[in-house]
Amino acid sequence: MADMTTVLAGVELPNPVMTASGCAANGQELHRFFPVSELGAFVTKTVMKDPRSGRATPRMAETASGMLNSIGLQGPGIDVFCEKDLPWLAEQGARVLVSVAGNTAEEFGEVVQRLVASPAWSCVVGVEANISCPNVANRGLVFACDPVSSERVVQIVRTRVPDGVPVFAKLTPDVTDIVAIADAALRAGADGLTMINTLLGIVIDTDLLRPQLAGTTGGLSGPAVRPVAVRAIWQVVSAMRAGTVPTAPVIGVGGVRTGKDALELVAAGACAVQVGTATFNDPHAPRRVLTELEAEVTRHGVTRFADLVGIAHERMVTL
Amino acid sequence: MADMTTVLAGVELPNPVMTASGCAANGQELHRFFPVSELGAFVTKTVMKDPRSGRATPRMAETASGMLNSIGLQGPGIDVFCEKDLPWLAEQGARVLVSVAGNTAEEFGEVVQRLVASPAWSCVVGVEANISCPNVANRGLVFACDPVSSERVVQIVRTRVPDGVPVFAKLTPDVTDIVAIADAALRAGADGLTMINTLLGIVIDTDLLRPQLAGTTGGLSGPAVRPVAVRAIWQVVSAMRAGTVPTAPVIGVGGVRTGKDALELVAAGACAVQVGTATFNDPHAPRRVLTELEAEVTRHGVTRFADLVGIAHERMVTL
Amino acid sequence: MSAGVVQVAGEVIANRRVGAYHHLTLVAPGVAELAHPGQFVALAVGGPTSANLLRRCFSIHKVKPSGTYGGTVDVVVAAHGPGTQWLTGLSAHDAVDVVGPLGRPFPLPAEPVACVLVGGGYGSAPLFWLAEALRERGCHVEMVLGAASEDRLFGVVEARRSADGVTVTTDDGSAGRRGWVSDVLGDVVDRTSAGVVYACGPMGMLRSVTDVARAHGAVAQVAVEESMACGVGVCMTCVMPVTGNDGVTRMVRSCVEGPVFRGDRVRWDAIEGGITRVPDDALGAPRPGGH
Amino acid sequence: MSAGVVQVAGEVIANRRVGAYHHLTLVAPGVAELAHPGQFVALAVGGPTSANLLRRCFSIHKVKPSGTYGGTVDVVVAAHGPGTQWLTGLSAHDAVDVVGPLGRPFPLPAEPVACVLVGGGYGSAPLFWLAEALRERGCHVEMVLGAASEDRLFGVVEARRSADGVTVTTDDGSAGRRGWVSDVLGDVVDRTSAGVVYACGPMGMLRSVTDVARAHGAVAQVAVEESMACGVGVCMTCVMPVTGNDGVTRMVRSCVEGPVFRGDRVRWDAIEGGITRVPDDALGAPRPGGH
Ligand SMILES: Cc1cc2nc3c(=O)[nH]c(=O)nc-3n(C[C@H](O)[C@H](O)[C@H](O)COP(=O)(O)OP(=O)(O)OC[C@H]3O[C@@H](n4cnc5c(N)ncnc54)[C@H](O)[C@@H]3O)c2cc1C
Ligand SMILES: Cc1cc2nc3c(=O)[nH]c(=O)nc-3n(C[C@H](O)[C@H](O)[C@H](O)COP(=O)(O)OP(=O)(O)OC[C@H]3O[C@@H](n4cnc5c(N)ncnc54)[C@H](O)[C@@H]3O)c2cc1C
Ligand SMILES: Cc1cc2nc3c(=O)[nH]c(=O)nc-3n(C[C@H](O)[C@H](O)[C@H](O)COP(=O)(O)O)c2cc1C
Ligand SMILES: Cc1cc2nc3c(=O)[nH]c(=O)nc-3n(C[C@H](O)[C@H](O)[C@H](O)COP(=O)(O)O)c2cc1C
Ligand code: FES
Ligand code: FES
Repeated sequence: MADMTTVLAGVELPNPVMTASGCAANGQELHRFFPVSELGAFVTKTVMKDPRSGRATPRMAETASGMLNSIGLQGPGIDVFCEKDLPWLAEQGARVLVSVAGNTAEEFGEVVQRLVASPAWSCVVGVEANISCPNVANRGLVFACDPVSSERVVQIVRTRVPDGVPVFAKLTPDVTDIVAIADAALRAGADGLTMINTLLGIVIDTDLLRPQLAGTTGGLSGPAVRPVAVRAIWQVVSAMRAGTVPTAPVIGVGGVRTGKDALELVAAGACAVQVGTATFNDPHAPRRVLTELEAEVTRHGVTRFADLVGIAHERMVTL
Repeated sequence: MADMTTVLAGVELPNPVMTASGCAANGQELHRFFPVSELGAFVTKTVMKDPRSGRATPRMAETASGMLNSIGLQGPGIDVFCEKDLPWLAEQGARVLVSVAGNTAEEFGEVVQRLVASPAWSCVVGVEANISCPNVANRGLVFACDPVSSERVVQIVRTRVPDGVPVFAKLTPDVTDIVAIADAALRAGADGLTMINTLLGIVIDTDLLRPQLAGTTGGLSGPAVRPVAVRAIWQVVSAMRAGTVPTAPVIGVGGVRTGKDALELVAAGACAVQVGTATFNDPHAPRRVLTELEAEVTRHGVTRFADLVGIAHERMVTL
Repeated sequence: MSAGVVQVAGEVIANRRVGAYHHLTLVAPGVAELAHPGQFVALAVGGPTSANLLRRCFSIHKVKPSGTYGGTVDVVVAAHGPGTQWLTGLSAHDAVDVVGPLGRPFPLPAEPVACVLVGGGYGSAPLFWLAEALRERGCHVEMVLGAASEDRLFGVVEARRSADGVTVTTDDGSAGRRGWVSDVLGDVVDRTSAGVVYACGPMGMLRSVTDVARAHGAVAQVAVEESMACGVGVCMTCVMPVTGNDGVTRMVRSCVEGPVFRGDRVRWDAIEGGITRVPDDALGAPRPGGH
Repeated sequence: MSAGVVQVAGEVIANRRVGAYHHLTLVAPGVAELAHPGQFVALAVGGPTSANLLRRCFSIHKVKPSGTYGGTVDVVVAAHGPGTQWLTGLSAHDAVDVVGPLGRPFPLPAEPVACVLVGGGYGSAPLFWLAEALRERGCHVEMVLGAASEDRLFGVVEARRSADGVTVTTDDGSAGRRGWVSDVLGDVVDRTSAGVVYACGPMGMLRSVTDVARAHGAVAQVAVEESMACGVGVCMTCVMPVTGNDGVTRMVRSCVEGPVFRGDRVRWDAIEGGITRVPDDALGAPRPGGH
């Protein structure tokens, strides 16, 4: 049996497969299909300070090998999350990566402060700052589209999270230069990066001749975007290997449906992988991807998952 | 029968369906399947000054509902193009949108200068400046990733193309703010925009554990990216409607496989549509899309194609 | 949340055309044993090369816990987009991945009260099974089936077997009374002194049924059909504004907290023209200038 | 370029397993009439919901211009990735869209010279038809079939009918001589004084065949198998460095200028480990510091 452990900025996980934020709610629903504690980590739906209703519906549109969503970060708010969701996850023995967001950089800080105070805090193996969300203070521009905003959020979050618990900044691919954003986040104190969030997209309803989503735009996800995720990981990890960006663990996400898909992200440099949209197709997907990824590790004749992380950079043929 | 004519910056075309640059070679191959003159316009493979071998192979990877390519702008160079390809297209009675590029802004100008001097110039209904290609003078950064480089190319091209023949700038979606690039191109003199070129992506070969393309990265195209194309068109056309960007015709491209797909781009604001990757699935695709789009126009009970251009902006529900 | 659900590799054993619909019988061991009327299944579509990732949801028409083929589930499918076209094109022995049963079933009354079951189009599919369960409890059951035209009615013959009385309406008068189910519902409720009206069908119909039921002193239990990406409660795409016991309106997931809701709890005022707005008074509703 | 090609909605009429392969017969009216040995067809895969957009290319194994079913085309398919798995899973009456015939056929010698036809694995598929055409012209035809193991040989029995002599090799010795086709080819060329060696199979084999043919005084005509996105000449993905009559090496499209090339014109020196580089002396090759 292959050694599937992975280490994320000092935190060891039994395996590298996680849910993706917003694609697994807060665990109870998927737990009907497999024990959430079997995953390397469970990533929660992004939680904000106050309860949020989310957006009007339709909130989704199917696209070729993917989908658009515009949920609008619906959620119960951090207090209910700490009271109900986190303790439930702790009880199941899950390792939890908590995804947080704020309408302003300061709000990120408040959310983290309350999170850290939660009695169930000990199940938290990391905090994922979803900086791919709109910054109300900056004309609604997504934090992660701007290095300065990204830096501010990461600094605040890193200050509030106790040492030893890593902070990951989750980046959007909708930027001209993702390496620059990655660099800003890492220099501001992020212990690692999660890549990628969804791509901005629109679907037009060709019967009604209007946008299919009530909120017009939505985030594109699913296998359709996997090449973009692999590219983003590759570019940032290349920069780390070249020494132009601080070295740090990358969690890959985007279009993973099978163990082979996960391996693509891993070979490009991800030391853990999240399974999002594929879960809607197959509620067992995160657990199944783990089994399949284990089989890939074995098939490639290595004994440790870690040996495959970033391997494509070494095997790349230079022309 | 619906009136399918469309007007692009003063040039009237009998219908709005075109091939996409690089997805139809220079016409002779597709002409075995349907007469290229039946399309609104035929868009040629991007031509550069000198002959180019293109990149090493593998140059392609299939992806979920799409593909990656890294052809590397292989082509015969502008002189052979003017001697052989353009006259052939002229003979068929095709209306030609010639896609041009250069390694530097000046080289764009040289290519256009020779093009304009071609005896077959009269079949040219427009020039598409493929500014989504690397700028050798700027560390290989894609022209269209930077407003200043975009401006320079467009200025040079516009100066060299005779009045009355429109110049379209073809934009990449791989930017933080496509509206800013669109604005720069239009203010520099572009008569219209073509959106979108491919998205940068990577596929890892999970057997060899190295990038599947010899050139590592490639351009993602096909139905997978359609929501990104629709979004790019929507954002730019919204800005035009809001008066923050000069109003100009937009040619939509990205993931069109059917008449309904084309209608999505049209409803978002495109007054012509190019069919690219779908041609590899179905060599009749551009012609079939035209038939299907005509049926959509009729189904929606309008008599003129032009009535559907941008209609989704009017039908959008404001919440 | 603790309700049992399974994911199984199912197999088509029959696909027959019924009017405008296709009636599919799937072998799906384990689903039948857990299912109750009003629940649904989520079917994967397109096979291994599919570009359509999202499951399609269908009310369970009936189940057989075991038999020649192991447990089976029946669904009634209207061919519409690519997923339902693929499903209705399946033949015996084709594979279909099934997740179910999903959602909350129709709540059954504690007492043997009279009930009216209203189905619009294929919305009648889950009602026959419900009728049986109600009759087993001693309820008088009447059905009202409506559709645009005769071919879009489902199960009129079966209704006559399952219910104590059946009224049919069609928009074009091609069968039964010309008009809508809501035109006749009030009379049926009054005549039977029904305490509960169960309904399944398009949103507009569910709203009218709710209004008519209220006006005639009955409680409406409606099974809604919101666009669903996952069907299992993890994506938050299927939400509807529903008022809770505490009087607070929340955007609740119709796949796990529905699809059956008390009609008078649904905020119909927010639903119009294919768009459901977040009522201003809903918990966590957007505030001007952001959340 | 002017060569005829059609796109037709084809239909499977037979799919039989042959060793490690599937032999499919497709009704594809119009293709047979235009086709010549060495050409190929491009098949769409996955049906209407498919996420696999690109066609898969297969050498034409044989054609029948008409008959009970209208014109048919036979191909031999090795199940490999999603597309070939889908194809090999098809049943009679399933639909497959066919584009063909594509590419340039094997050039036939003007004189009745002796020829050796070399097939690696399913690469033998197009050779039987070629053998017939050559024998009709009075050529002496020998075949050399090789594969990794016996189940990966295709058409050994057919070869005995179509050719004047057959030599078989397998890497593991499970059938015929243990070893590679290139181990035996030289002897066969010498024995028959062959003027042309036709070959179809993996790149490595084609290269050795070219070397052996040259060493033994024969011309090699090889059918290459480059990864193709369109198959019809519009995408430029399938290029190979090939030297023209003018001595200039160009990256030429193997789908329209191939798949058959003179072996000694292919720049084997640029092909290695699954990557084909652009030779430095190729027309328009990248120059240091950009093009
Ligand atoms: C609880 C429930 C029960 C249903 N029962 C039945 C039934 O018994 N018979 C029947 O024919 N149909 C039923 N539907 C509707 C059925 O799910 C949709 O018609 C179907 O999903 C549309 O798929 P498509 O491929 O035809 O359309 P597409 O438009 O291609 O679907 C695209 C996506 O939107 C979703 N979607 C589209 N329309 C609906 C819809 N009305 N409801 C939910 N999701 C939708 C699909 O699941 C898919 O994810 C039910 C829906 C729900 C929610
Ligand atoms: C001229 C020609 C003749 C061929 N004849 C045969 C034959 O007779 N029998 C047979 O079994 N196979 C043949 N092949 C190979 C066959 O086309 C591939 O095995 C097949 O396309 C792989 O599809 P897949 O879905 O299994 O693999 P995938 O890896 O999923 O294919 C992905 C994409 O890559 C392309 N691709 C992958 N491998 C190849 C390849 N070797 N050649 C061309 N394109 C490839 C596919 O067309 C597709 O676009 C031939 C190829 C060519 C070019
Ligand atoms: C319905 C839905 C909801 C999502 N919600 C969140 C969220 O709350 N926070 C977040 O960081 N990402 C969210 N995402 C993005 C995913 O976590 C993931 O980054 C993206 O979908 C790409 O991965 P995938 O292709 O595996 O889905 C959401 C995605 C979907 C499809
Ligand atoms: C194989 C291939 C080659 C292409 N070559 C060019 C090119 O030379 N110039 C250009 O402007 N765009 C090129 N493109 C981009 C297309 O013109 C188009 O913008 C893009 O593929 C999106 O459209 P689609 O999804 O319909 O293919 C190429 C695309 C493909 C797939
Ligand atoms: S459909 Fe996903 S939560 Fe209801
Ligand atoms: S496969 Fe497209 S040009 Fe040859």
